[in-house]
Amino acid sequence: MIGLEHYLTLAAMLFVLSIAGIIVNRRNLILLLMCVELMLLAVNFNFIAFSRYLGDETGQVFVFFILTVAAAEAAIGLAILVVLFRNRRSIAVQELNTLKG
Amino acid sequence: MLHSILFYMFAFIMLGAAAGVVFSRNPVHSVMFLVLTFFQSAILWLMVEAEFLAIVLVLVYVGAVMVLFLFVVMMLEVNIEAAKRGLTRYAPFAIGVALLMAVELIQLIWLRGHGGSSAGGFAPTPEGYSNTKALGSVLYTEHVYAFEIAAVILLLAIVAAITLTMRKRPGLKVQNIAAQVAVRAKDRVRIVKMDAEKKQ
Amino acid sequence: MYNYYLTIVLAPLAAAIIAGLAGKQIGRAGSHWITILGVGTSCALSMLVLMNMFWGGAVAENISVYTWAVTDGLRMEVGFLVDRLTALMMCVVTFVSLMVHIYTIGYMREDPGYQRFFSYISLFTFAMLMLVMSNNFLQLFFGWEAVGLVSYLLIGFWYKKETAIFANLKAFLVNRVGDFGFILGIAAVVMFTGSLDYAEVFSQADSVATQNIEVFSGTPWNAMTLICILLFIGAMGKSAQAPLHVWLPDSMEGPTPISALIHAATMVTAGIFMVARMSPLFELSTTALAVVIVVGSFTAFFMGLLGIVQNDIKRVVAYSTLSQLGYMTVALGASAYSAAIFHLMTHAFFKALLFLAAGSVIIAMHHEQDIRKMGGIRKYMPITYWTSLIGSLALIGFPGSSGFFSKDLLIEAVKESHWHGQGLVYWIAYLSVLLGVFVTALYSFRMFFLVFHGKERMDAETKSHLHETPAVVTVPLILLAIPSAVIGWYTVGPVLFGDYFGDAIFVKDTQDVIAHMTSGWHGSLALLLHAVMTPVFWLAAAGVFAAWFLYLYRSDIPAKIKDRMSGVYNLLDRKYYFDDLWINGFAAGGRALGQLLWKKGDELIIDGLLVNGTARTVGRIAAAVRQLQTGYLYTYAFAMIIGLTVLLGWLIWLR
Amino acid sequence: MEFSAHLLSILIWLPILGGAALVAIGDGNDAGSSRARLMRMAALGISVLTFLLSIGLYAGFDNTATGMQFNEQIPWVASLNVFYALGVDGISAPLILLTTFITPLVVIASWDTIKSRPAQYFAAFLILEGLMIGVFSALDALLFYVFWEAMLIPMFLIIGVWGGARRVYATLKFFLYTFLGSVLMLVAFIYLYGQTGGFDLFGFMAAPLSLTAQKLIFVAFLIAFAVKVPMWPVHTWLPDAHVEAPTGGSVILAAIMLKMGGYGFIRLSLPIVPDGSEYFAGMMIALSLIAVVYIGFVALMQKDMKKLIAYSSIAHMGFVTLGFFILWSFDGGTGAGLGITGGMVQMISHGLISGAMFLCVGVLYDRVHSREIADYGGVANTMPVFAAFMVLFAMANAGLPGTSGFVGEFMVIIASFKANFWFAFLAATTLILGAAYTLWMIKRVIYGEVANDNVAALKDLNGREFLVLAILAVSVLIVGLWPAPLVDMMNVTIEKLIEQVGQTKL
Amino acid sequence: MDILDYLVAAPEITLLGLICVVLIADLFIDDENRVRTFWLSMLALVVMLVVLDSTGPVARTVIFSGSYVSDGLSHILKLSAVIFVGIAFLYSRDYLRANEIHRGEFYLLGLIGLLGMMIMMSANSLLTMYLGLETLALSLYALVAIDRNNVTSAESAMKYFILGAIASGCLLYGISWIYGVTGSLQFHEIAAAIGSDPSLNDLPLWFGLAFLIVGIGFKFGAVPFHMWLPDVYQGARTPVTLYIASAPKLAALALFLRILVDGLGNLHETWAPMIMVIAVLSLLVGNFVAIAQTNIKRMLGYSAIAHVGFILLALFCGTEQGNAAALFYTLTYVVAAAGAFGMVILLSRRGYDAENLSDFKGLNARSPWFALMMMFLMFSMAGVPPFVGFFAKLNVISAVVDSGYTGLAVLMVLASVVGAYYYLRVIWYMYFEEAEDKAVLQANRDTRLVLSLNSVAVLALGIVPGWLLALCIQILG
Repeated sequence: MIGLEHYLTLAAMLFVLSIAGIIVNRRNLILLLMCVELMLLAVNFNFIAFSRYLGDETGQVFVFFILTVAAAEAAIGLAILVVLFRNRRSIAVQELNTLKG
Repeated sequence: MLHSILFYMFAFIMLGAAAGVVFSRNPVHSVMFLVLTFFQSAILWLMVEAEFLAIVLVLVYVGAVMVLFLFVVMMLEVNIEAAKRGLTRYAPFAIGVALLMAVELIQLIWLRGHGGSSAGGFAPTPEGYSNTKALGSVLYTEHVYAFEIAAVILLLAIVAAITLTMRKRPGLKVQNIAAQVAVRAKDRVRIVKMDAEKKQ
Repeated sequence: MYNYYLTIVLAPLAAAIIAGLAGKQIGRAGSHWITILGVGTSCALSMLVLMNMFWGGAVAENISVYTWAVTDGLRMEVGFLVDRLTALMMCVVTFVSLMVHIYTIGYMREDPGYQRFFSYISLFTFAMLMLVMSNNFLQLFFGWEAVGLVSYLLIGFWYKKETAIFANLKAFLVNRVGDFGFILGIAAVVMFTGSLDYAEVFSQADSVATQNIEVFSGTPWNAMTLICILLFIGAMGKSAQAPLHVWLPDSMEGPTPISALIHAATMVTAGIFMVARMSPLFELSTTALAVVIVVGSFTAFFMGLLGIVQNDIKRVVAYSTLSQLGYMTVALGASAYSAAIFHLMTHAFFKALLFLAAGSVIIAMHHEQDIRKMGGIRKYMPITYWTSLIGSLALIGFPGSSGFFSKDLLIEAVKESHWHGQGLVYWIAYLSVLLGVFVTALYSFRMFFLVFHGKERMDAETKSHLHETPAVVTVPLILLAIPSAVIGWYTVGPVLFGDYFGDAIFVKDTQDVIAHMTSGWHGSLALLLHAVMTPVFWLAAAGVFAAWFLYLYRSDIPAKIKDRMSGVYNLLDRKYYFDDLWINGFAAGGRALGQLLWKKGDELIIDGLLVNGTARTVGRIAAAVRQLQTGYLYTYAFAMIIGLTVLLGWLIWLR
Repeated sequence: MEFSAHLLSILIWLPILGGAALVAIGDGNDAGSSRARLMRMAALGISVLTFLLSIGLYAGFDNTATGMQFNEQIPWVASLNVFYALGVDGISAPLILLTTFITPLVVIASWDTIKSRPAQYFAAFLILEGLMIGVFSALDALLFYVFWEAMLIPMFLIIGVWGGARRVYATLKFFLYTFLGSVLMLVAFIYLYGQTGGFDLFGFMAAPLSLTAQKLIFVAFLIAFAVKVPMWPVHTWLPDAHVEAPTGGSVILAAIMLKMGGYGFIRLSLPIVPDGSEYFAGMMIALSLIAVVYIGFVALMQKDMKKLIAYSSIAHMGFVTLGFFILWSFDGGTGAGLGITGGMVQMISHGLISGAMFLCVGVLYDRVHSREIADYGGVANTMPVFAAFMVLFAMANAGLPGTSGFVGEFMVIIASFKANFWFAFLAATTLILGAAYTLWMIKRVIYGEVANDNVAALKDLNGREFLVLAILAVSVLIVGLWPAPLVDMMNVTIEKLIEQVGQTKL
Repeated sequence: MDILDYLVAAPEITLLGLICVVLIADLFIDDENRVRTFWLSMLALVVMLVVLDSTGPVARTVIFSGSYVSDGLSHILKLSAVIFVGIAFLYSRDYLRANEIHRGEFYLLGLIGLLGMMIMMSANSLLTMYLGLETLALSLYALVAIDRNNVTSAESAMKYFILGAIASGCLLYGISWIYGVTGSLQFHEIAAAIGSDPSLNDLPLWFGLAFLIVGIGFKFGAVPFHMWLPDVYQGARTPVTLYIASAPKLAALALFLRILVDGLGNLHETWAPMIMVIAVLSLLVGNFVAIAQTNIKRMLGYSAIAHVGFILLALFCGTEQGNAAALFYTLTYVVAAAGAFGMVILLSRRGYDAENLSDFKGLNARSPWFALMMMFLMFSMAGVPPFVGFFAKLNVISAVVDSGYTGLAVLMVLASVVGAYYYLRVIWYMYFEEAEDKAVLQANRDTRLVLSLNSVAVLALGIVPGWLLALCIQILG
């Protein structure tokens, strides 16, 4: 039967995939934002699975808020991206290194 | 059994789509893969009777957030060719670390056990259970504080987004009504006295 | 008597302070009057004290003036021990000092540092009196160093002269080498007796002599031997015994009056005085006495030899001083302390005389000191000539002169000192003092003849100005010539054989040479008559004859000898390479070591590697770690993920 | 309110608050202005007043009392059990007097040689004075530490702002070196705090400690104090700091700040960790002797006068530590007390002499702007009065009897001979080495023909310089000729200390 | 639930209302009079102080079904946060005006950020903590990017945003595990669950813990989750840096204390080693890398990392003493940091940011008073007595030693010696170097006064640290 472990595993793989996406990507900042969304999705999976497993709605309520926050986060992230693009005319991750050392 | 097959099917599609998000070279493709991922997730959530969240995910995320993403991708006119230059130098190492983390997590989930076991699948929900109703009953009572904070966050997002992106374009022509109303005749017309030209 | 003693000590000090600090205000005359007054007072009172001792039967006094400090059960005091030994020394010191003060008026007449000079010599008198009158080791050391200080200042009196300031530094440092031993000796005394006071220390001497100390583990040394040898090292420095003698000839760079006062009559004899003062200790260690006698013999003979090749009038006298100090030291080693002190006294007079006479010549020669450029001065400077002759005769021990009594008896004492078991030490000592007589006569009269007789080798300019020096110079010469000539005659009996010193000097019965000789003592006249029977007389005569032959009669021979025996000559001319040993050996070695430790030890290893190296390492680490902050987002994220993975891995596998 | 009950507080806070006032008022960055002059006068007034008040300390000091005197104690940080506890005994009182004595001299000596920001300069010295008095009178470890560290700040600025060409390097080295040393002491204090529940020094002294703990605490203390003393091989900050510091800074540094190290050993290391100290005594003696001999040789070759004096300071401070740590080499009788007394006297005396020496160099530096020995020669020709002072202080530096320099060395050598022949043997080499490096310098600087036009143009001491040097000269001679008052102040305390150190804490 | 219970949450409610007032009022204020928004915001903060003063500190009260807690800790942290936000606004005003980025949104976002902090400080469940954290974080992202024409600001905002999102993702993932294992989000329920069933104290919970630590470490800026910090400090405009460097540290402390102490205190022996490792790394990396910096904001960023190392080491002890030490340290550090960045702001002029260390050269000649103040701040940060930074370090080291980690204490003090170097360098530039620019610093009287008070506070607190220390101990005891 499909149970908690399966969902947790799925979430874990999604989580790792999103992390891998962030750390190997050097092309595109938008992709990073998307990976963040993926990461939150993975978390949501965990919450839903646990909520279902525990028979407790709190986890799902949490997911609800995560979705809200993620939306706000996406808005602000994209706004920053726009600001950045306007200034630099580029959204390549590898060019984002004037601050270092 | 069917449940399992469906789970694995949707799970694999979802992971494939997620991988597509990560490794796709075209950002527009990535967004599309992300949409697909969200759809698959919604289905998987439905399978654990989290209907409300599944719907919200599709409506809010796919409907709003993803469109926003697509909008930005398009707006920024990103040079797709230039963006194709591949992965970071230490990508293999990074993937190795990611795999190590995956191994750690999976080992945790499967080998070392957790707080409880659900090897037999999730316990069935009670009769007449409505996910939406259950959530609704706690959202405005137990979690009213969080709910208010969420509202603040959305307000913040509005403020922040406007602060960061709204600007007066130099070429944009706007009326300044206050100035128009306040204008006085002498600002507009200057009466100049000139001596008449002498006849020649 | 307490007030007398205080006055004796403080009068010169007060004079020195006034002349030193208020020299400008009181003027040149003021400063010499005040210092002469001070020293004169001291001298007069010292005589009084001596007479009290000698005729008045005054007993030794041990008085504490003030407590310097007390800590941890060790009393450190300033006080006076005035016994017969002290009284004698006080008189010698103040008398010679007074003469030198007077003489200085003439000698330094044109010097811009006139007041300063008087201040210094008065200060010296104070310091020397503190030394001899001390009743404890602390004050002894104070005086010891203070005379060294003044000596330093006076040798470098003409501080513009490169040789002078070299000489004074050298003198101070070589003396410090001696003091190094001396202070260890004092420390050893404190260690074994817990006291610095002479009386206390002497009373414990017997028990100290039975103790041992392991300086090198496993080799117990007799405590008394160690104490005495260490103290004697101090004496070697101050009394210029080989190999710490090298400073004395150089010290002649100072003005002549101080050569007479400090470097002939008084300060250099401090070592002799000290050993005599410590006789209760030295007597208990025959080993130490053997060391003393060997060092003395070496100095007495070999330093005398050097006098033969010197051409500087003052240096000749200086080497003679070295040699005579060696004699005294030999006497000390032979337990003939009273003979040593007796010789010290006579030597003070005649050597001061010789120096002052030399100074007189130098004044007349306009500060020319090379005896090869003199000659035939006799007719120009009769007083100087005659006084010099007296001094020279006293020096060589011409029968009847003060030097005769002291030296003859000294040699006799050495000869009689059987307690060394007739061993090698005995023969070394006896032969060197005996042969030294010949050498002494040779160099003394070589100088005498070259200066006063023979061809007039000075240039015409000098010659035209050549005349006898003024009264302030000649009067002290005469006043010193008198005791040089006659004092031996009167004092030898009581001082040596009449138990003058009494308890002041302690000699173990088994070693008491003088007592042994007393049986053969039949008065001065008898000794005088006996003189021609002794080898001493004939050796001296031979020396004078040789001097006459070589330097007046056949003055071409010395050059030939010099050519023929250039090896020996070089050895003598380079003073047995002692100076090279000190300057190129120890001093240069010390500097090289200092340079090595500084550049390699401090700057390279400690500062370079350890201190700045650490700083550099920190900087390098900083720069390296800084590189990790690449500026790339994925690096940053990766760092976080690695951190997370490590935490997880630690939890799952290691915990 | 009884005057003597708060004397120590007054001595600490009068200069600190005075200094703060000076900073606050400022001089308008014009050394010639009347405001700057007023600030100078104020600084002098405060420092002299402090000195006069400190005479009350001497007058009211009871030589026979075994405990602390002039005690003050009020809670400071209650939750850490920290007290503002002050008091003096025979060890600290002389050092406080030294501090109050030297500071006005430094103020006078710097009177018009400081051209930039005199108000800040004098304020730094006043604050430093208060802090140093605080170190010597603190009876609470944390209070001690606060004063100890805070002291670095004014000194850091003094060297850094008014120093020579390489001042930044020197002052950073000074600060970091000493900071490194003292933080470990702080750890030791905190450890002891954990053991005793308070920062009371007497509590520390009474607390039983295992040998391992004692050893570790000793090492922590050692690093703090050894840097300050400084002992070989952590001495290299000193020459740099001295060379670059302005004259006043060098004087304070040499005269008082180095004493902190010695004071630390005797106030903290010995009584708090007697067994640890005993364990390391051999090493300490060895380091002290290395300081005497090794540094003596190094000093010989210095080309810079200040550096030479700095190295000689290290060598002289070697006597202090030697005197302290031969404590265990005796089986009764004279020795231990002599060594410690000698070390203490040496500290006071070195304060006077090295201060005077640095002032002498300062006098020359003010005129020629060089510290190189090679730039001088024949100074005696043009500055006879100065030359006399310089020779006097040089002789004192070489340990001539009759000057204060002799007293401590003599006591320590005598004590160390009893401990071991070779200790005394090596220590006594200072007689030769000390004379060699000091007098060689004198020969090259003071004596000889006038070396160059600079020297020919020198003017002899002015009244201000004369006054300072004369006061120091007199004090050097007084201590040298009659150290009894000083020694008597210490005797009882030192006896008690030895008794205390003799009891094991295991 | 009685409506009066909401009064316990009066500070947050009031602030939200005031934010709305400012938000709307700002719409009607034109650019020339933007300073009115400033005064309005300051007024709002004053009102907050009054409200805070009148509502607390009360006995520990939990409302909103266990989501909200009000206790001494939340009270003092909120009070301090309000004050520091006010200071940040005050220091920023003239700079923002001079650089033409004086916009009402700065204050608005600042106030919303403050609200986020207050939510965190009063959070009693992981949910409210997360939401508060996001409120704060999102405000900060926007603040960092607020100068839309500045490339580095945008870059740093982007970095901050992405990394922050990862961190909150990790935090959430950790929360999900904690929730999954204990079945609760409220701290005391979590603690009770673990306490009643020791079998829960196992790997799944630890994993959750590890993920939480990533989130917490990020918020603090602890190594290796620190890399955003220097870039953001440098990239953001100085007033924003000042804002980020001050009050949010208090929120981070609340985050730690609420989650790891209140909630997962039973897991101390599991989280302590992890905290120790990241703390020690922070200490070393912060101090070492700061040495190599030439930009003062970046240097202060690394110094912040080093200070975080100290704070975390205090928390690592897990004792009341340690927590009190951490609170004391954070409060006093924030005082010094606010002052230091205030000084950087003061040195800047129109169109010119005094960001480089060399801009401090000769400050003593230009403005001796401010040089003195900056010196106080630097010595305080270096931990030199008699400044308060010393007592902060002392408390921490004392807590560490009391916990038996004397070796660690030695490491800490040695690291602070390394750290002392770069603080000294600032003083060196101010005092020992010639000024390149002789102009005397200009500042409004209020800024001047507050900056002076701020700097003198590090000395005053160093001389009388007792009351604050006692307060910290009382709160956490």
